[in-house]
Amino acid sequence: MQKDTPKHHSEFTIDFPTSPAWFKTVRMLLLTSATQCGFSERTAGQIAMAVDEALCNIHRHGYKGTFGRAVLTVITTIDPVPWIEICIEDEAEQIDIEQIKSRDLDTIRPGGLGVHLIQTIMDEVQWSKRDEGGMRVTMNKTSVAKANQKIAKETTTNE
Amino acid sequence: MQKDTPKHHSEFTIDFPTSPAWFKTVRMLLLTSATQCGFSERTAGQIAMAVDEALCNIHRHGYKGTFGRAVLTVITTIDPVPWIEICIEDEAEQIDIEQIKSRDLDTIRPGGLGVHLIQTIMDEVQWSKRDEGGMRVTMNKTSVAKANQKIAKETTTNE
Amino acid sequence: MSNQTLQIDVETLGETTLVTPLGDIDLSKSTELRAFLQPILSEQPDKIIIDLHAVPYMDSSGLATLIEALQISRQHDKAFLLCNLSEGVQSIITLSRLDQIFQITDSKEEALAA
Amino acid sequence: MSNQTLQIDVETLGETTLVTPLGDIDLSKSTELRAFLQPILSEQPDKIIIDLHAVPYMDSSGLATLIEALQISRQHDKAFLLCNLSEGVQSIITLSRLDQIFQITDSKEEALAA
Ligand SMILES: Nc1ncnc2c1ncn2[C@@H]1O[C@H](COP(=O)(O)OP(=O)(O)O)[C@@H](O)[C@H]1O
Ligand SMILES: Nc1ncnc2c1ncn2[C@@H]1O[C@H](COP(=O)(O)OP(=O)(O)O)[C@@H](O)[C@H]1O
Repeated sequence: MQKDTPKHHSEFTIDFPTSPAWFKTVRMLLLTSATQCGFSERTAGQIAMAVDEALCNIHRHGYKGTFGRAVLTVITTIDPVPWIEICIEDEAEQIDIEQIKSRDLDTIRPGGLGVHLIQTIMDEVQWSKRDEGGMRVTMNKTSVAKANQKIAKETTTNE
Repeated sequence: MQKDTPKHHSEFTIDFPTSPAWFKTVRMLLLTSATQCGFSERTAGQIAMAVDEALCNIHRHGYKGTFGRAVLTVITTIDPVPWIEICIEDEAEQIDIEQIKSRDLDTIRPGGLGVHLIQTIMDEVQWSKRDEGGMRVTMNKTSVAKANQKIAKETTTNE
Repeated sequence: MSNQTLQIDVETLGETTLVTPLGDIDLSKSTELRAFLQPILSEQPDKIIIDLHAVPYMDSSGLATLIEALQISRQHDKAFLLCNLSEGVQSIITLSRLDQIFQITDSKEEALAA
Repeated sequence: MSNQTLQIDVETLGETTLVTPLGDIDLSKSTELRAFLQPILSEQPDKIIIDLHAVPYMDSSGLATLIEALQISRQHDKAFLLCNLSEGVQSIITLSRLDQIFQITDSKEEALAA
């Protein structure tokens, strides 16, 4: 642990090209900020994966594989528990939010897993059209929320 | 090489905590952008090292090891040759520019190598006080400038 | 670095082809893996084993490539196995509930014997 | 990851102590290396060898730690060698013109024989 960083609040923004050559670096950014605010390495790796999948989709579906940019903002806090909020804004073609959906996992076929992964990993995910043009996806996760919900459910079931 | 990224111009900005836990990630950012604009892996590694040394100094001397922030802006172009410009702005205590100098390398003692490394690696480096408070360091490098100067010198000497 | 090509080792052991990719398989690499697997799939060996110990990270485009290879192997009535999953790959396979679909073994030896 | 501690292997071969740090030695790790070397320097073995094959990156704070260890070894009239430099470490040592100051060998064997 670094004794020099107050853990209560941290924020960074990066404006970068949505090229696959950048995605590994962006995953490292997420790994660093998520572990710094107290998520386990395993969970931090999954948060990085969710952001990676969102960026892949912006690159492939939003910008159709051509050159584009994204602005990624990450806000973390540790009070009262590790919490991360991520926002990615692009200038890609706007699409209807209903079109962003994961496929039925029971059929074996390639593709259509990204949205499922993002939704499974994060506590909340929301896509929207930006007034200025382009799309925005915001997502957040705490280190306990889903676990608590699960425990709550199991407790209810067992009673 | 990624066929989706136009190589002529690229730019990114990141606002992040100047904590040593972040420096490896920042080195990866520099490695990615410098190799993307055509620098060799070796040179890109040295550019990342120069930025790392500048951040270490901001953390240790500027913010005296306490929590601080930096805004890093990196602009690259490949036209006519790979070129990178880096700017780091902080909100740390202002110091006189003459105090930022490398030590005499002939004495064997720890410390005082960072500024030497930055100046050796980059083509141009400049520290300044920001009007808004804090310091700014800008540095740039092309893939040929120093080599050309050297060749020019050698040619003159040999004639 | 991200603009290097994906290194892939391949070994033929009787009727089995063992494929060992080295490094992250993300959007910048999955098409390379796909192109690499295509001729192997065409040869129709009895068994294809993908050893994933040296793949720290895989994204859904990498998974898609593996699912496609599994489909083709099934069409040919041949075996397609994954072994030696790293923690990162285990994570994405569990999260996408593909652990029921792929035949997965802990070691290369188990995959060869399976 | 950056908030893990630096892993360092140490081996005693007669009067020689061989130290092998594993991973980047930057500002977040150099104080750990310093703390690790201190008791070894106090023991005053005839020779200390730092094997750097597993250190891809070192910054000037890492170099400062090595220079300090070299100074202490010299005060004790003991040998202090670096071997197996990775490309990244070779790069910073050349750029800071320390290749003339440190005794550097290509391999561990050469360092042991030196
Ligand atoms: N950023 C985006 N812009 C436009 N469409 C998107 C975006 N993200 C997701 N989608 C839509 O959602 C669908 C499901 O995405 P995903 O689950 O990642 O699978 P895949 O990308 O393999 O199709 C995509 O096929 C696409 O139609
Ligand atoms: N960002 C900075 N803010 C204040 N002082 C600085 C900064 N960067 C460098 N310096 C000054 O320049 C000197 C030389 O720096 P450097 O060569 O990196 O060696 P070291 O940091 O080991 O002293 C430092 O001791 C410090 O006084």
